[in-house]
Amino acid sequence: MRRASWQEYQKDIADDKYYYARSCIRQNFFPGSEKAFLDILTNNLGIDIYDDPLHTSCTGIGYHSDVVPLETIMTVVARQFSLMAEAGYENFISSCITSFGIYNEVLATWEEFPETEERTRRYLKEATGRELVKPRSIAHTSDIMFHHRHAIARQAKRRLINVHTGEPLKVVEHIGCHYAKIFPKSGIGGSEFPYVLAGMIEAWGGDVVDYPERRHCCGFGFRNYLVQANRGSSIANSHKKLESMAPYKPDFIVANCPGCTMFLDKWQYAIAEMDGTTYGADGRGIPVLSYEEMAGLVLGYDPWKLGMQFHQVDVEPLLDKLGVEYSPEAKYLGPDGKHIGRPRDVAVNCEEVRRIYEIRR
Amino acid sequence: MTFFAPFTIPFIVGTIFLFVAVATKWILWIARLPKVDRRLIAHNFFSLGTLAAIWEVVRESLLHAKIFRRNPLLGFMHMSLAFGWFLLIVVGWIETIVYLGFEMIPLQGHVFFKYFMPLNGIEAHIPLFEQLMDALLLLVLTGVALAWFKRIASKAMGMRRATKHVLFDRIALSALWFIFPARLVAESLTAALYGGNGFLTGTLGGFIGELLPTEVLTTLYEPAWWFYSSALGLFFVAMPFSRYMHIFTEIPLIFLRRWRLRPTLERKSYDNFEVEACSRCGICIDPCQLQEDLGIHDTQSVYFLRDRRYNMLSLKVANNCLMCGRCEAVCPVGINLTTLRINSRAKRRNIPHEGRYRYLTSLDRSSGEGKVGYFAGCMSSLTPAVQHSMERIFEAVGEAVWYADKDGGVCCGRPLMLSGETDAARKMVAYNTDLFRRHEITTLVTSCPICLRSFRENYHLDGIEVLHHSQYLDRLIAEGRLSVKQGEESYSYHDPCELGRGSEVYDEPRRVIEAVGELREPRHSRRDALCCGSSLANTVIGDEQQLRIARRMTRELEETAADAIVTACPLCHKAIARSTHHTVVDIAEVVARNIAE
Amino acid sequence: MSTLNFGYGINRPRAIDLDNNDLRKSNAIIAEMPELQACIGCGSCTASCTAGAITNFNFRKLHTAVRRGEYRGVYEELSKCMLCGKCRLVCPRGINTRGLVMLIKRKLGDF
Amino acid sequence: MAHRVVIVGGGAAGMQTALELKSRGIEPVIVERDIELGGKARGWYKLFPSFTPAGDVMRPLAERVKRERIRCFYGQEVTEFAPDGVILRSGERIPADAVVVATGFTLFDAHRKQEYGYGLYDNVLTSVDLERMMNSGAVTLADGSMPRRIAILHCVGSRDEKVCQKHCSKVCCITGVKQAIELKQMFPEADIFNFYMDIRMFGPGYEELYREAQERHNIHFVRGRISEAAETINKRIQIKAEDTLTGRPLRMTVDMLVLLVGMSANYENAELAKRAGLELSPNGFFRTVDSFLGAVRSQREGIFFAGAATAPKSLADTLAEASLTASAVDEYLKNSFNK
Repeated sequence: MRRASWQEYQKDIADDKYYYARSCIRQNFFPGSEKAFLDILTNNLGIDIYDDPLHTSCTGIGYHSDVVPLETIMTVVARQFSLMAEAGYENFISSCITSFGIYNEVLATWEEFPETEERTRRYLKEATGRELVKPRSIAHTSDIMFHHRHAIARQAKRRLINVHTGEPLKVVEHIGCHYAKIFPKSGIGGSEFPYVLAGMIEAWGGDVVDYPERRHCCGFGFRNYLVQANRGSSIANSHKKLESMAPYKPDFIVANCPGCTMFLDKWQYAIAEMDGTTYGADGRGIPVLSYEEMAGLVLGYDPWKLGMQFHQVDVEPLLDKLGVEYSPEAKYLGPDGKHIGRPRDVAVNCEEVRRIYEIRR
Repeated sequence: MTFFAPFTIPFIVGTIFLFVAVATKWILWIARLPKVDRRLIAHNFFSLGTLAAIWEVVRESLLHAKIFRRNPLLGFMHMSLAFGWFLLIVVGWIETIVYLGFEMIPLQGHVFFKYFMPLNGIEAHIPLFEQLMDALLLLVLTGVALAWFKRIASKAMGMRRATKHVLFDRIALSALWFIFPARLVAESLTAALYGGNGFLTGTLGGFIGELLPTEVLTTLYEPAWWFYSSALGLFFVAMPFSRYMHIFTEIPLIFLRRWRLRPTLERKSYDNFEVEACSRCGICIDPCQLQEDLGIHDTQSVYFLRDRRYNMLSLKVANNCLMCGRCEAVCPVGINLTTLRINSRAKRRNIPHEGRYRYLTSLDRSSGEGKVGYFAGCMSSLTPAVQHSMERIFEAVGEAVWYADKDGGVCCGRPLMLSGETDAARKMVAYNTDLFRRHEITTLVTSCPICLRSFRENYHLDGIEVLHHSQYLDRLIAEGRLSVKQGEESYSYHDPCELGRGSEVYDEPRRVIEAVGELREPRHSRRDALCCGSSLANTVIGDEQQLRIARRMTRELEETAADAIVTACPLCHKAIARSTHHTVVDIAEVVARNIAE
Repeated sequence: MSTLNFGYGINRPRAIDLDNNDLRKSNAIIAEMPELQACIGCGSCTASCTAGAITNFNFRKLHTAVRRGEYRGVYEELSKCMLCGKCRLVCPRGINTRGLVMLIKRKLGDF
Repeated sequence: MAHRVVIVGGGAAGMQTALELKSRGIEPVIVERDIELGGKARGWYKLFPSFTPAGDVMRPLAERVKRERIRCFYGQEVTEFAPDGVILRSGERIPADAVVVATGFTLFDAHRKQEYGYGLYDNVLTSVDLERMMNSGAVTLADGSMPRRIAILHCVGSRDEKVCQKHCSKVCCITGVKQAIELKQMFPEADIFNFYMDIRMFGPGYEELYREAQERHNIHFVRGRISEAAETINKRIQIKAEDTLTGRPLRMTVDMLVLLVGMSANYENAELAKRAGLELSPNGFFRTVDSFLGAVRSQREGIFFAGAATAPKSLADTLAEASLTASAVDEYLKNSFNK
């Protein structure tokens, strides 16, 4: 990549012993990704990561929607940290970009306004009897994946290359705003062009698409989406990004923020309904992956085990390009092997997808 | 008796054509008059106005008294052509009656009587008529010669620029120039062959008779009459489409005007009479400052009327006019040039969005209470000294005043009107009228001559006396309500167009100035005063052009070497102030400074 | 097309899009009166404006929008102008503002 | 024997000072870091506001320096200066009776404003690149084609605290106007947009040129700073700004983006000032005694300044100031040595 500026913005990432904080959206909309993350770290990389059943939501969505007050969220965050300490860890990693922003923001606030830290310490003590212990390092899970990208590449079963043409896949990477736009130093590569996903893509053989609206927000914006009257603005943001990336004919989008992953995926359906516009080759939509899914595919995980059937835009065309062997019928089978039913065909991908299946048979 | 010869055919055809064409125009124009106008005609038909109109026709259409007064040589030219020709026809008519008694003679019999005399064996010549007719012919020929001369050297005729004409004008003009010389030749040849003792045709005939053999004379005889008849016929055919239509338009116009018909802000059929009454004499060109100062030569009233008549009026020509009224002041036909100009601009109808003027409802920024209302005008907020001075004066005389727009008001509407946005202007008019009525004022004083003219001409403010502040000040001083000190200072006064020519207010400001100091007049003043160039009526000329007009006008004011330049219009004030280093003040300031304690 | 009622649509971007705006009218206006380009945005016109004192009429903003190819609503908004000419008296760049109002209305008008 | 004055820097300021000193019977010595004289103005195409070719100003200066046999050291960097002489990087010391610092400025490195994509996108260039292109006679896009739409961005590296350049570089506004006119003359069909924060037309004839650019050349001036630039698939530049005069964001795609790079203080100023016992202004330029009678004097007797070493200056200002410097040096030498 011509952009070399990312090297100016580096941060220390611990090599091992992580305390894992989950993401509300990720575990609800594509729980396979979190499972895959834990599996990759534990099984493929042999890293110690602790998934604590005691931890809770960071309440960030409520906070950004003016529902949860600052004191509350600080105390919740303080509790997560103390849980980490109790579990014997000091490297806190968060699966959610919103949470990641929250943890950084709370820590910075404590730093700038020590009285808030004191107050939080008191609240935590009064409410839970726990002591606040601040983590040694904070990282987003994509940072961890980035940190180990070369190790993953060494174990890769396939690269991000179109098996039919031999060309690298064109990948649009989308970074959640709260990853580095709040604190440029909190992200790898700074706030303008974070390198965290681009680094993985390049390490695994793909090509990063540098398109004009690359830095633009997906439009989630909490109140922008949560209040129906504002949703027109929310979808307009994704629309703008999709319009901007479309000429580059990307093979897929990868995002590190659970909200963005969901919105860039699902808005494609809404745009198709509202506007009649469909993106991607033959209007089949541009598949949107989480970086865990991308890593999982590279490492040869089964796409349905990764939970890729949860996507709005069907991923089969991408799987075909990657040369992934998969069973089309298995897509709609539950863990018990029983058919869970298939969703209604929708504007964004119904006709074409059925055609692809027929071709493959 | 025979009164037909083949050569008369062009004349007869031309005459019939002319008659039909003119009649058609008249009938169409009258028929299309709006009901109000037709009612006015019916109402005023039997009135003194009609008699006055007849007298005016004689004075203006035949004698051209107005042009005479302005430029005797030019007046003589027009008079000799119009009145001379008229007398030729009338006297010619009497001549045939004298020769032949009251007998039914066709038209060509009268016109070509000299030709038909020998044909019908009339040999006796009555010297009185011979001489009279020759004298009249000479009169007309003098006019033609002057017209030729004017084409070649307009300056010598007291006109810096002569009108540029259209094709029909050129045809008609050429034909006209040849009619009378042709008649002279034809009648002289007749005299040479058949005798005649007029001092002109007889002498010339005798001379030709001696010079040329009879065979040549007989060969030339018929062609000469053919040529004369053809020139007449051609002129008559071209006439309704040329500027000479003014001859047959001015007469009904004079009557209609006496019956109180006027052009309005909307175009109407009456405008045809005004537009086609223009003879394109070009007198309006010289006073135009756009021509004099900016070298713009296509927009003057004569060209504007011409373009409008032939439906080739461009928006630029219509808009490029200061509407200073200098041309209107000199127009010999008295055409309402300003109003016609305005209604030419108003050809676009503009259907306003229903909510457009909603902001006007319940808007009232006025303050104070009193029977006298003061409307400073939009521009006056850029010359606050005027407002302050008026307030001081009001205070000094103890006048209870209602201030209509001290805190910003709604425009009087005239600027919109001048730009042809009549519909929008009416909204402003309605708003302000309602405002004045609501506050029950009986006198309305304004510091802006534009507003003044608007209130007088476009508002219906019955029961409210509308005054310019100079008039109001004059009255205060005359009535002894305001005593002022007579000072040593001298003032050179600039007549604002809308106040002077527009509203006929010339004397009041002068009296006011003379009450406080010495009045000095610039070279052009009163009806002849120059425009400052910033006129709202013109949306075409640029800033630099405005400045050029203002500079020349201001120079004349400076040349009076007065201590200060005084004007009575905020717009003129601004224009003068940017063109000079002299002190420029409004008349209200002059008074306010000289209030006797 | 959509049979679903989402209760919202894709918002039109607020941004002036100079790539897609039709600049032909704006170019024609500038070609006729190039002095419009000389505006330095001082706001004197709007500050002195008679109509601006009683409505939110803003000539400076309007003609700037027109120059960027944003014509929506301009004609109607411009009709608030009373053509009083104060703006022309105060313009430091000597722009024939009244002429411009007329010109823009003519080019964008619904006459 | 004539007094010797070492002039650090052989740009316009250095040369003019040297010539003036020479004419006053003083022996000037120029130490130039580059291998030839001329400084930043070398390679410049035309000068504002008169479109005078830069060579017409710079060439005669260099020729006169040569003709007057003024001693010049080329390719030599001064690492330390004091009133009694300078020390070169080679260690060599040139003794002097006074020193004139005419070290000029450093062009702002446009890479530092990463959001404008200089060095990343082929058709983003700086005003300096453009001058060089014009000098070489061919201004084209990277693919050799002609631009149809050009944006010129003012204040790149000026008045921008985000890159620690709080000062105004003074000459960029008029340069932007000049280059816009030159581009318009080269590409009459092209639309040119100048994005500015303020337009500062301080010099004689500048305002007139600005107006000419607007009215005669139909150059669009948009008050608003470009926030970011991105390359489109066909190598054009998509830019975003606020059109502050309409209060709305604005986006457009241009073929070429010209960045009007500002004048930064030389990086070495800090070290040089420390060694010489001088102070710097907050913007990193050398601090003078004051802006009036002491405008070319340093806080130390015997060290003088000329040109843009003390603040951004136009070439005209620089040349005028150099004469002033020479006269101040002359006065100093007379007072200090001839008592």
